[in-house]
Amino acid sequence: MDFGLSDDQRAFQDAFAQCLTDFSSTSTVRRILDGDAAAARALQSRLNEVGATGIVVPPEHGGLGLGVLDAAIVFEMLGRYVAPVDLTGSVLTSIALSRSGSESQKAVWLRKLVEGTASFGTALTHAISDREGGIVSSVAGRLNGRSFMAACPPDSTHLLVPDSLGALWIVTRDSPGLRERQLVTVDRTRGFCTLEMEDVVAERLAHSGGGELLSELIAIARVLISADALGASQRMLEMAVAYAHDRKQFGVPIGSFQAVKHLCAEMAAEIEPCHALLWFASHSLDQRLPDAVVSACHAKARIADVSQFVARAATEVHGGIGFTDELGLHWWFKRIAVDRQLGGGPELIRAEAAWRQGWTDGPRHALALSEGRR
Amino acid sequence: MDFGLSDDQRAFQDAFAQCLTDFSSTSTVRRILDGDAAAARALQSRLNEVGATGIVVPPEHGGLGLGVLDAAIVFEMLGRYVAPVDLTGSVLTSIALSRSGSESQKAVWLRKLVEGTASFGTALTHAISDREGGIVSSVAGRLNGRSFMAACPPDSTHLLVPDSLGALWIVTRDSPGLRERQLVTVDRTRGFCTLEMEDVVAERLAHSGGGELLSELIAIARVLISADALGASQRMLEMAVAYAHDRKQFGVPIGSFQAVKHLCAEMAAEIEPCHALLWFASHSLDQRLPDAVVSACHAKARIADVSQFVARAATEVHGGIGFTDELGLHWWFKRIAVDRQLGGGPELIRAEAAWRQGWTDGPRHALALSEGRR
Amino acid sequence: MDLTLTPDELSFRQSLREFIAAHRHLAPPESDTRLGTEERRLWQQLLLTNGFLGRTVPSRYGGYGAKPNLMEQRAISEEFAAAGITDRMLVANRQGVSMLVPTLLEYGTEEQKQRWIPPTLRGELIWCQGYSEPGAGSDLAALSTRGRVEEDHFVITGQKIWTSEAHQADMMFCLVRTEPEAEKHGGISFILVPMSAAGIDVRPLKTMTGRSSFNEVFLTDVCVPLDHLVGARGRGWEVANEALKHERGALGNPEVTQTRFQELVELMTSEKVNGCRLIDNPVYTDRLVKLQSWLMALRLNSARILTCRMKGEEPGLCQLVVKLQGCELNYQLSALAIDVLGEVGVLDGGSDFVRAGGAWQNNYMFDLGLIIGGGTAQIQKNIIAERGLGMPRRAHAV
Amino acid sequence: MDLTLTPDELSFRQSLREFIAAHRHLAPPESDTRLGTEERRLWQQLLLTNGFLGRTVPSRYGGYGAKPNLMEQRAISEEFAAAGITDRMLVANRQGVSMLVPTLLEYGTEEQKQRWIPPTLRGELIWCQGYSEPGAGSDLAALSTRGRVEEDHFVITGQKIWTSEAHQADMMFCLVRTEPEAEKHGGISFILVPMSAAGIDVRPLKTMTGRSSFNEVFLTDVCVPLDHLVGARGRGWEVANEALKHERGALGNPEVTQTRFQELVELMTSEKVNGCRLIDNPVYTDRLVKLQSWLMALRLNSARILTCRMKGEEPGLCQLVVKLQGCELNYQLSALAIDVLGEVGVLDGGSDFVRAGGAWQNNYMFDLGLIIGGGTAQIQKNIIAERGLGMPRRAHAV
Repeated sequence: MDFGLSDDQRAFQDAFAQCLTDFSSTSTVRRILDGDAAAARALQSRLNEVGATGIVVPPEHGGLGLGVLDAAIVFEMLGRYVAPVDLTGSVLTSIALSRSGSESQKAVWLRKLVEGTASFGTALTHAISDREGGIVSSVAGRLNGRSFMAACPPDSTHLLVPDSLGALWIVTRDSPGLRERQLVTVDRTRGFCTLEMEDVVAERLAHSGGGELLSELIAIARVLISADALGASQRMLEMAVAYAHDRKQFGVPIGSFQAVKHLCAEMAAEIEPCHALLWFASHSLDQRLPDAVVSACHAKARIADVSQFVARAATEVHGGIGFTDELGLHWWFKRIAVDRQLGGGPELIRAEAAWRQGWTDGPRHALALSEGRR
Repeated sequence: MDFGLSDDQRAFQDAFAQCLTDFSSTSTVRRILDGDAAAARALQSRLNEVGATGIVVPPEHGGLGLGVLDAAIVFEMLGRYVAPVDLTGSVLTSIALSRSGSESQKAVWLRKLVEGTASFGTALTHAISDREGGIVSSVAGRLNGRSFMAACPPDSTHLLVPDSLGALWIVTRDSPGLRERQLVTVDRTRGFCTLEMEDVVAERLAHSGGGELLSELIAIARVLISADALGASQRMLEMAVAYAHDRKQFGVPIGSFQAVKHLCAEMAAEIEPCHALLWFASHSLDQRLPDAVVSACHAKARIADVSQFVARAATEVHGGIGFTDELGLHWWFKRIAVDRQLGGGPELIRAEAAWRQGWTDGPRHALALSEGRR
Repeated sequence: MDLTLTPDELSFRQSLREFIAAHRHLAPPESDTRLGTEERRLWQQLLLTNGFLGRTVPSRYGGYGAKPNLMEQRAISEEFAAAGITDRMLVANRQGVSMLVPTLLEYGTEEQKQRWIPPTLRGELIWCQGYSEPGAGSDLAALSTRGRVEEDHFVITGQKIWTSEAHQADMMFCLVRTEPEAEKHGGISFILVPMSAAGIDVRPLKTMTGRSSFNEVFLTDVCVPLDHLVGARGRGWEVANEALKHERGALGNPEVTQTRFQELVELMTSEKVNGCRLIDNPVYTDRLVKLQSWLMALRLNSARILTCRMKGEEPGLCQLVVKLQGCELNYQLSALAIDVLGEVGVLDGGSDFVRAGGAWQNNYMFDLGLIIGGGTAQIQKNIIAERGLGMPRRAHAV
Repeated sequence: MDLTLTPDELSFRQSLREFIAAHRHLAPPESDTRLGTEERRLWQQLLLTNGFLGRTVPSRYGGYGAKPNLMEQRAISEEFAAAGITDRMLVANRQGVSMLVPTLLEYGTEEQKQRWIPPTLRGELIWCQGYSEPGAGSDLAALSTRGRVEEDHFVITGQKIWTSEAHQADMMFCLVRTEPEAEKHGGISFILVPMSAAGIDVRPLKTMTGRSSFNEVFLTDVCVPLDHLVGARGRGWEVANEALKHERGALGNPEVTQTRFQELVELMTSEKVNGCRLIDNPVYTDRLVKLQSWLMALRLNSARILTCRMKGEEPGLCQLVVKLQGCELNYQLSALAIDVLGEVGVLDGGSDFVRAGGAWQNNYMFDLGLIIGGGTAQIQKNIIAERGLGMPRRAHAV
């Protein structure tokens, strides 16, 4: 048994962190949010270079051939640096293609994905709940309906969209009949939109359909979002500890006040076991273990609560300066706030976990997709 | 407007506290729990003398003629001193008789109650939930069924028991067909039992029946239990603060450590507004205000949570000594633990409050008694 | 316990409601953040004339001159709140009217009262508060803005932060270290600084909410006449605490929370997800009722405080806990609203699909700011423990 | 990440299961609190012979002499736990085997090892721990039990508290201040005291659970030979910390919690109130799943720690948080069980209708005792902040 990250994974994590230190430092993030397109492009192309968009693409298609756990490492780093990118679509599309694409679909799309000539957003919210009337149906290769809160990186060219029977479709963003309504969330580092589809021509992944793969994709999305939130939490704790060293009140560092110390200790105590939980859930999805989808629910629900606590506590340790725009601490706070709701808030996810374990008769807020209990 | 206790009520509270200081000190409580019957009798007869058993009995029947608010003051003091008595039955029976007894029933029973020649327990749990199959039905003046967790002070002679249609019955404790099974709770200061009834002859309060009065009685019981828990919490806080002054570690009183100070401050902050909440809920029941039953739900649910927090925090402040039997702090801890569940735990009560406000379609754990929404 | 209102109180409420019904349209809209407009001044003067602000300020200082009556005060605050007229809409210069005026009444000279109070009440003078500094937050007395005396004026240099409305203010009441030799608390003076003076630079301070409701104020050799000193030199700490007393009362006011709570109930009973109203999710509803019980306790606690005050009794602990509990409750209320809205809950003002213009998110962050600022939760706990419970003042190792 | 077991590990598990299946009936019942019985000794010696305790203790000291193998260690602890054989049933003299033996191996002389370890492993010597005193809890180093040297022995006087199993123990390993002139931590020695010595008085200490699992031990001029000193004089603090390290690992073990969690699920899926299973109340179920997620995190955290240990890496923070998180989770698990049982949940052991013999209530209180004792939650937080996060050691005013 070897529970934890391998030496390779740690090295990969460090290298990726270095890349973000260089291309997504706090000052760069601010520049990108202020509209510096060159900085955004530099970050994106650096990510392409290190293979981040093709991380789970099999090597025969030019990708790194890694797994969900490695993708989670990447997302943890993205959250840590509040990097203004969203790789959810590219990771999910890679996995969806690998598992349910035809050979020719794999050959075409995975290559494009790795090269960066196609980049993906994804619309999953309607498959989790009918928030804002979200539902998507397909007839004869055309999609109709709405998906609220799709992950739409501004520069993405395509979207992965499931329909109400669990089939997966590739939609080109400039297709006729597709209307995007930009959403503005508190988190300005990632782009979201609502899709309205009217007879949109789309390409179906050849072997997709049915709830199982879709459930796995949702679970993977949840794990990646959790990783993002955990990375953000870890960084917020570190910033709080550092600030508590530097900031003095009443003539001493505030970190020597028991109340501040204990708050930091509580953050650490909550965060630390979440790493193991996240690794295991990711690993389970890689190995397609029987409880993988439930494990993802646990990771998402737990990390959503832990990160919410950390976001608040770390801001409290910073006092007034934490509340300013200038320090930028709020980017992490808001990223965590959005991660909490993406893929389902913790209450809905816990109800789903109870149902998936056979304890209850389906959540009252049932999955929009009918799905047999395992 | 005059929100709060009157000077009379404060004087009454002080006098009652003095009586408990004399007859229910910590050492007396220990003696009574160890089986000292004389001390128990002394406390009981002192309570009769000051009119505690007849507190809400109208003056024309020899009682003090006070209200639910005054009874709550008494219960707060009982909780404060973990007094080994339970006046729930006598207060509820007095009110039930006053509101639904015939003139002759009032004349007979209220007098006995005040004199102490009849003393009452009460069985309400089956009217709140069917825990352990609790349900009581009446046919031709005879009761059948079971009530779990009735308040049965050991020396009580009678019990007030509602049936499934909301009629209220007086049952003599040594009636044929009535079987009591003693329950042992963690709180040894009060006696509880389960009643099994098989064709038990009982006396119906002439004008009782229907859900409304029963709902009010349950609400009054909840307010009294909350008062008990609040009194116990207040005392636990005071003990924690006093201990934090006296106990030294690392050469200084532990009360000068920020962690201990803040814990005490949090207890005080949670407790303090509960007084006003309790007073208002009691007053509403006295005045039979439209929202009185909902207000009682709020008082019960809030104080159950606050007192649970205080019980734990105050024990923590005491460290190891709080965990010993010798100090007796655990009597308060356990009294609070039992008060939390009596009359319904906070989750059930909040569901009831949501239903009573017309927000939801009845709690999933519905009241055993069908009752129209106001 | 007597919750009935006297005939006088009832008729006062009645007249108040009639006034509001007749004049509500004159109130500036909530969204209008400009303070110095003619419209606002007229509205404020209307309130002043009718005794709904400056009610107990003596008429010789431009007030309404009524006898203090807490029930009337409460009626005013409740009725305006119920009509959706927030504090910010009620008074253009909140800090002047609610903090400076009472402070001047207590500590000002006769001349200062006559000079500053009337125009403040009339909305002609907008005030801001210059207390906090980058190096003096929780430890406010560590402030380092200095004022030396030269001839007949102070010369002030330093930096203030968290100065709300400084960009619109005419004057700032300000804490300045004028006696550098004195011990920490004893060297501070309370000085009224004209914002138009040379050497003042106001820079907006953007917060996490994305708005700039606060400023930094830089003072460089700002000259202020000596007669702008309120109270004695070196006694500013005492004067400032008087002003803060009036501010603290306003934070964590449960009537504001009650309005928000009603909005949340409205939201949860009207919105549906997956065919169920939000309130039909028992987990959400349990949280909702939990907050309702807590809110009810805090509202009733206010009634208790009011009664204490009317009887001239010191409310003690039940007053000391208001801010800590009230701000936390507000925060949790916003958090619940966001959770029930799920993905919709993280939308920001101006977005498609956003509810209440993004107010829940804005409150969620702003309430956290209030937990941090205006006397942090930690300071509040120290106050409760030390003043309320008599625990030791100093903290120790471990 | 590799969660598979090697063939060796699988076969070790298999043989372990076979052993347990064949011999489980020899284990003393959970309810039997007597330690010194013949039955217990034979059971313990059976375990010893088969290498399920004292596994890595060299055979010259009576151990099994196996190479350290954490996977085997974990398999043993998991398989016995899964078979319902608790730590208390496994070993009569837990404190001797799990705390004293490793301490002697590290700090004892060769003679001490040979003298004390073999009978301890065989269950012939029962040990208790004499650390805490009424005036020395969190601040253990403030202990005041004194030992002066007279000829060839120590003469010890003082009082110990929280001494579990003292009434059945043969020996106590004890912290005694032998160097009154030295600074606080430097004056303490680690001494082995025979409980049969003259001057020892053991009084049971009843706790809130109603049981007396602890004692007070009074020592009055108790004579102990000088060769009962472990480590150097005045170095007892260091020796004791070695022993505590072994204790701390045991508190907050998530495998025990897992067993309790399963029992709670069983309870909630089988019991009904008002026609609904307890688990059909979504508010309870939300709490249940919340605890499940947390428990899962802690169990996986243990696997992470195990991997660190196997690789010879220092686990750091993930080890430091175990006790704080584990004890809190246990407490909340019991609290939920009590809440779902409602009125039934407050019944005590022995009552009609009680579930699980009152174990939920007993755990609820005992777990609180563990949060308070064995290094309070506050001390745990200090350790996490200082050792784990590198925050300043001293605390300051406010």
